[in-house]
Amino acid sequence: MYAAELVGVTKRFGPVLANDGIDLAVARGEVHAVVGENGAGKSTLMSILYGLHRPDAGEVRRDGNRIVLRSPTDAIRHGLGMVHQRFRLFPGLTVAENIVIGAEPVRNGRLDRAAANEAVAALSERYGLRADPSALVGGLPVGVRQRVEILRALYRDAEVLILDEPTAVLTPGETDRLFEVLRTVAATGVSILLVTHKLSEVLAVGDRVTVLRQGRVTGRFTASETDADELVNAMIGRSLTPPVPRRARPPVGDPLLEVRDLTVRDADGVARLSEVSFAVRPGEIVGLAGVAGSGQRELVDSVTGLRGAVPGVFLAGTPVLAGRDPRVAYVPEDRHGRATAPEMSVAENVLMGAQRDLASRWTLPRARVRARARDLVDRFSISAASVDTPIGALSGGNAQKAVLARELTRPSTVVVAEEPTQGVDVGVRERVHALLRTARDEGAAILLQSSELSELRDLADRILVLYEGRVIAEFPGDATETELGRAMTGATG
Amino acid sequence: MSAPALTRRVIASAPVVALVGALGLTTLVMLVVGVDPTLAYPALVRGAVLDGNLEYTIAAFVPTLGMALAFALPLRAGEFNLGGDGQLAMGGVTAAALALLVPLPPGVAVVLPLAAGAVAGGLVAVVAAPLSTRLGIPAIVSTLLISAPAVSLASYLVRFPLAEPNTGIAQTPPLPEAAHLPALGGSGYLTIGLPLIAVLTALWLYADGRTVLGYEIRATGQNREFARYGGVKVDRVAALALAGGGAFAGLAGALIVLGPPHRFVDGALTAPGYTFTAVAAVLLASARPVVVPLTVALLTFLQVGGQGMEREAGVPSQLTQIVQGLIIVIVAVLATLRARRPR
Amino acid sequence: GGENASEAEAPPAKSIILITPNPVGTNSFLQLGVKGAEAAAKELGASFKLYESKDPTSIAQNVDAAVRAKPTVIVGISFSFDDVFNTVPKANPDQQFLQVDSCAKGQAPNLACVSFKEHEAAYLAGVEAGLLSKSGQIGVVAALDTPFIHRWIEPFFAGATSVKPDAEGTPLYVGGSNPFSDPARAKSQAQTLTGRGVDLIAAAASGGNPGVFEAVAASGGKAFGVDVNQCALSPGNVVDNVLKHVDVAENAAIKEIFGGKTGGVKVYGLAEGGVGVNALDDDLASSGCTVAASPDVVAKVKQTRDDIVAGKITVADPLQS
Amino acid sequence: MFEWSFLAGVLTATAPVLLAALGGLLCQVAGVFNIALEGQLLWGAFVAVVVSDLTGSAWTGVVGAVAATVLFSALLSGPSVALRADPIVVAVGLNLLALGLTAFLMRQIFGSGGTYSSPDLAGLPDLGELGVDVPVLRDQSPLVPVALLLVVVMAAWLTRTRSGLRLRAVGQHLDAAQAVGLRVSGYRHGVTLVAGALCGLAGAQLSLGNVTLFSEGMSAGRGWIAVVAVMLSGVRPYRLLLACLLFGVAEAFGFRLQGAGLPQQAADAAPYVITLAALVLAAVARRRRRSYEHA
Ligand SMILES: Nc1ncnc2c1ncn2[C@@H]1O[C@H](COP(=O)(O)OP(=O)(O)OP(=O)(O)O)[C@@H](O)[C@H]1O
Ligand SMILES: Nc1ncnc2c1ncn2[C@@H]1O[C@H](COP(=O)(O)OP(=O)(O)OP(=O)(O)O)[C@@H](O)[C@H]1O
Ligand SMILES: [Mg+2]
Ligand SMILES: [Mg+2]
Repeated sequence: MYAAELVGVTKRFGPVLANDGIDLAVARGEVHAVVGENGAGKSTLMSILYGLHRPDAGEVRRDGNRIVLRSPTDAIRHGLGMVHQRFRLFPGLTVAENIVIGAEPVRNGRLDRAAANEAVAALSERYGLRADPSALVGGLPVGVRQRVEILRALYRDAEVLILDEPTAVLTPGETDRLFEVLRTVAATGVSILLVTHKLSEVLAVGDRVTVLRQGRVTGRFTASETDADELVNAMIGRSLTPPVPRRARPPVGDPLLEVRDLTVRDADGVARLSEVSFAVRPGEIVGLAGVAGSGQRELVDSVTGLRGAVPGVFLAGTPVLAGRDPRVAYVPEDRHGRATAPEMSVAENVLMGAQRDLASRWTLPRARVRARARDLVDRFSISAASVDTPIGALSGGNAQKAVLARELTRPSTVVVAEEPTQGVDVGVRERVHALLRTARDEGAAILLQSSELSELRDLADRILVLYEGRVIAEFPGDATETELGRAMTGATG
Repeated sequence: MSAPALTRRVIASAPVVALVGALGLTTLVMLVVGVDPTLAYPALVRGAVLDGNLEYTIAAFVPTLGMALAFALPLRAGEFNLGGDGQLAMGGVTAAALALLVPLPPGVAVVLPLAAGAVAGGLVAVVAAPLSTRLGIPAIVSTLLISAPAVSLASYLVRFPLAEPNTGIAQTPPLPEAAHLPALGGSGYLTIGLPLIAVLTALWLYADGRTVLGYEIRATGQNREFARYGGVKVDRVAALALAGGGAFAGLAGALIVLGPPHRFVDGALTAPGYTFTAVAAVLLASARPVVVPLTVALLTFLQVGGQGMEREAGVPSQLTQIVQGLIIVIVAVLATLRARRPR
Repeated sequence: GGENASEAEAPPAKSIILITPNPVGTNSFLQLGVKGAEAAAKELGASFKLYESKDPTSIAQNVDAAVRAKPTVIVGISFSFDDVFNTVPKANPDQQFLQVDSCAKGQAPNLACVSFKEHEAAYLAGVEAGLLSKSGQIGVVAALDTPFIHRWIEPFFAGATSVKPDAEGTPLYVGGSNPFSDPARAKSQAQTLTGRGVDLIAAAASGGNPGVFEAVAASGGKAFGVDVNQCALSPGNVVDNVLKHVDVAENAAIKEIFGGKTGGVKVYGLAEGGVGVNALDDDLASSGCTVAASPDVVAKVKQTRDDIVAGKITVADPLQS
Repeated sequence: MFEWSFLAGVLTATAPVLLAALGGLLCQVAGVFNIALEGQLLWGAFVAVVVSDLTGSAWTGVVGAVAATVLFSALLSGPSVALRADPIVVAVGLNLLALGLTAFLMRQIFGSGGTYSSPDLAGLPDLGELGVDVPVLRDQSPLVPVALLLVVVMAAWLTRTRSGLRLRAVGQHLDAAQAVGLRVSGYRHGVTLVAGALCGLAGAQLSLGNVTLFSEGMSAGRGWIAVVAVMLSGVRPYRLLLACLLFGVAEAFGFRLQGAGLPQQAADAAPYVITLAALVLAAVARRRRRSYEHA
């Protein structure tokens, strides 16, 4: 008997068939991975299991019994728990409050803080998930926040734990720790459903794997008996083209991007970057690794001019311009917060930065704006109903392609890319990588920040490791993940 | 689009549904309190457009449209300008002061006070920009708070330094003949204010949809971080939008003062409540700029017609305020129902 | 009205339209205006219509609407009509107009005016205040700081100092966004005064007056009402009232116009009986005003009235300064 | 120049603003931006007078005001919570509606516009009459100490109780609250209606406590000041009290300015200028404090 089962689940959003007769079964104590392209229907399926969506057809079973889930409350009652990719935490409440909320201990009509703290401490102890019960969640690092989410589910006695892309925001070290935790939790009999795009993770931590494609199940595998190729085939219906061998020839020419003794302080005078120096030459990709908060954001903002005209950054020999230096193409990691205005049309989103070039004097002819957008949509094979659709209605992968289309067609010789493949499927990822390689081959100087070490190893000629605002190590592009991972935690030499 | 399809779309459009809904509810209110709708509504229409009342409707339409632009322009950049009253009053008093104190040749005597009023209104409004961008005080609050002292200042100026001596009321002396807005046709109320505001509205619509600045303002309003990332100088754009809005308000004030009775009467600018009628009209247009002049016309019609209804049918004109309030609520609801309908 | 049923088919040839600058409500001054015109209409067998304006802009609109209705006379109350009555009567020479409480500058022959010397009555109230104040501190709570309202302030203080030279007067204004009907603010203003030791306050705050009465009631002070007898509004707390017999004067003026005597200005002062205080009236005892309990004060007030009428005392008009 | 009467004046000016602001704060805690306080306050003041006039009992007037304003606030909670309409737009409509409805009904019920007062209209008793002999409170209505007490109650409720915690959670992250199984719209409906009740109290205090009458538009911007106070408070009840008192002091101070010979317009402007100055200072201080914390 399975801990949880989805039987013949179908879900439609207007014309989109997000889930099409899906069967999925999870055994007790099993780590079950769910993979698939962007838009394959993974999140929809998980949302149905957690009562956020109701299926058009099909049913959900727990321990063999049919259950009806009208809301997350029902799901929680049936021992289901979910950890969302975008955390569902209350920044202004403490760790303990975040965990007990919805099932708070009460004494004499008052909230029993002591009991809550104790319960949380006990739970942390049991699963080895350390977190200070009285700390405010708003100030915690991402990894700890995720622990709080997991603790919350466990506190509510979840026997089936759903995690939607849990590692997208984690550093390699945090990811390793998460997997340890998942194994511990699974060992106590909890079933785990893990949605992810990273096949290495699937193979590392999963027991079984279900592959979705266009709303259907296209493969069921046992992790120990399959490999990445087989999974990719099931996901996209073909194999990935093998990575282009790294060029042996070192890049030549004067640096297009040069950073010299860059020190950046925040509004309060605390140094966020200290004496950072490096250069990127034409035809070179320099990778940037580091745990979150090591100064990547400050470095990227300095290089793009968003931090103002900071001394020490030079583009083709001249200081960077304040505001946003138009000589830099920049793919931000925050897709909805920074890279797009979700409610504006695709055309108006890809226009940003080129509006003055497209204008004749003051006017900005609509026909010209649309024509340019259509051209980009075609060239970068972005699937969108029309260039007038709001970009927020596009899938994550297509929105990301639109951002790349906009940035890579700028007349820029320096490219800054921040987590360019976060949350996108392997197909899109392959395409993004190809675009960056092409840009490099055409002579661009590329600074690539990524928390995925495999991505850095695939693309970068050199990898700089940032730690507490300093470049503490530089590796060649083929450095091992162990070497890099050690450096990221500050261990030098 | 075919004619029937167009008709269907107009009939199903939010403002129309809201108007019908609100009129239905209002009729209900009338019946409950014993007012005869068959007397009230014709009186309303007559009061707004017939019997020579149209010129008053137009006279009220001009400043209301000006105030609508004063609210709508900053709104496109994501800033709520609720301080229209202060901008209006300062614009008016500046125009009056200039017309009274500086002897100007004909033509210039009209243009310069109008321009000065616009500048004054813009200055009052732009104060909110750094408060919002630097200190995080939302414009919706700061404009409101700045408005009250600005109205007081205008009132002080009219009461003391600019006051007409030996009169019972706080007002400036009549402005010199040269500063009167040229009238169109025989009526004193139909002035060049109407074509002026119409041209400015058209310019704004054009700028909003078809210029770089309009694009940058909208991008700033939709997602400030996105605009900043894209190289838009968002603080400057926000300040510009607020200043532009304030300038429209200031211009509206100047237009009122240079029109009949050709002087600044304390309270005459703010008492009719142009500011909030305009806010209502813009919200009613639910962020579609082209519709703004129509919604302004509708609300002005109701307001001026309400006076006629009160005179003729004895129905308190406040009834039209009820209609306006209901329309806005209904439009807000319709907007979400529409958004949730599958595309 | 019902008694005009027979005239329903043929509308009455004679009619009066009264236009107010603000909603009438409990504004006693406007109520008097309505009362006078209504009474005149009844006596003359004319029909009566009231147009209430909301703000300065709607005044012109109402006047135009009235002109189109062609009544026998169009009555406008207050100085708010100065501008409109400067132009409209000239443009409509066949239409008769009456302005109450002020007179438009370039007066047309078809515009009659009635105005009042309210400062003379305010002076009398001041005399009462001077005699009755124990602290020697008196005050005024007025709606707004407009020139016209000063006719109630300076003469009030002047009257007080005429009998108590060291009396000190403080005026406070309600202001705010609703000056003519913000009793809450009026009460706060009055409390500010009583807190400083003021024991007699003249209320000239229109709809705010009840707030002033409430404040003096709580502090043990007393107040003066305005325009009509407001003593009953707050029994035991109102000394007297600065009366303005708008109804009487208006009634008379309308009758004159109906009688064919158009144009001209009529000014009502103490001599004409157009303004006054309750202390001068015969029915003082039943008025509910507390001044009735001080016969010596009443006597002094009557004496002062006689001196003013006789020209022995001239009350300065703040509007003429 | 400290005087009891000054303090009493401050309390009187503060009470209705504070009551309305408490409602606004509650909404803010739950993430509902309520700018309909002005209209609700006015509506409450009106109903209080109507009911008190009809029944001759001030307390019945208070109850009527609370009930009627709860109903009125359903016009906000219905569209904005259940139908997800933009609360700002709905509130703008409701403020207009309240203005029109009170003025219209006033003419229908009392036969005239402007101000209505009558000897039949029962006002709230002074605490002095009820035997309270504290100088500042003697001339206040019983709702004034109630307002102050509500600050304490609300502070305790929000931090110490289960529903308080859940309410704060709803306001901080809607999706998260839904995900942990809280009935989000229930809470949001609830606070909007409770805010209506508080505005009803505020209105009753204004029309039956501060004075005993109703006049058109008598809320006169107090609801907007309450909105500003909520923003100043950082959703903390005690800071809200401070913000409202600041306004009360500014208003009472403005009156004194006039007494000291400044023009009436300066007095009118004073509360707004002082409130704005406080907002700016608070914002500047917040920036400073942040830098100390990091140092
Ligand atoms: N609320 C919704 N309304 C309309 N369409 C939706 C909605 N949610 C999902 N979809 C559509 O359903 C399909 C499946 O989406 P889903 O989010 O489940 O994909 P996914 O596998 O999680 O993708 P990703 O890898 O990007 O997370 C997509 O085409 C998506 O656009
Ligand atoms: N075509 C669409 N129309 C309307 N809403 C959509 C559409 N496509 C996606 N959405 C909504 O947008 C959300 C974000 O989509 P996306 O697939 O990019 O995120 P996600 O990666 O699935 O999020 P998560 O991993 O946190 O579940 C979806 O969950 C869905 O609710
Ligand atoms: Mg997903
Ligand atoms: Mg995703």
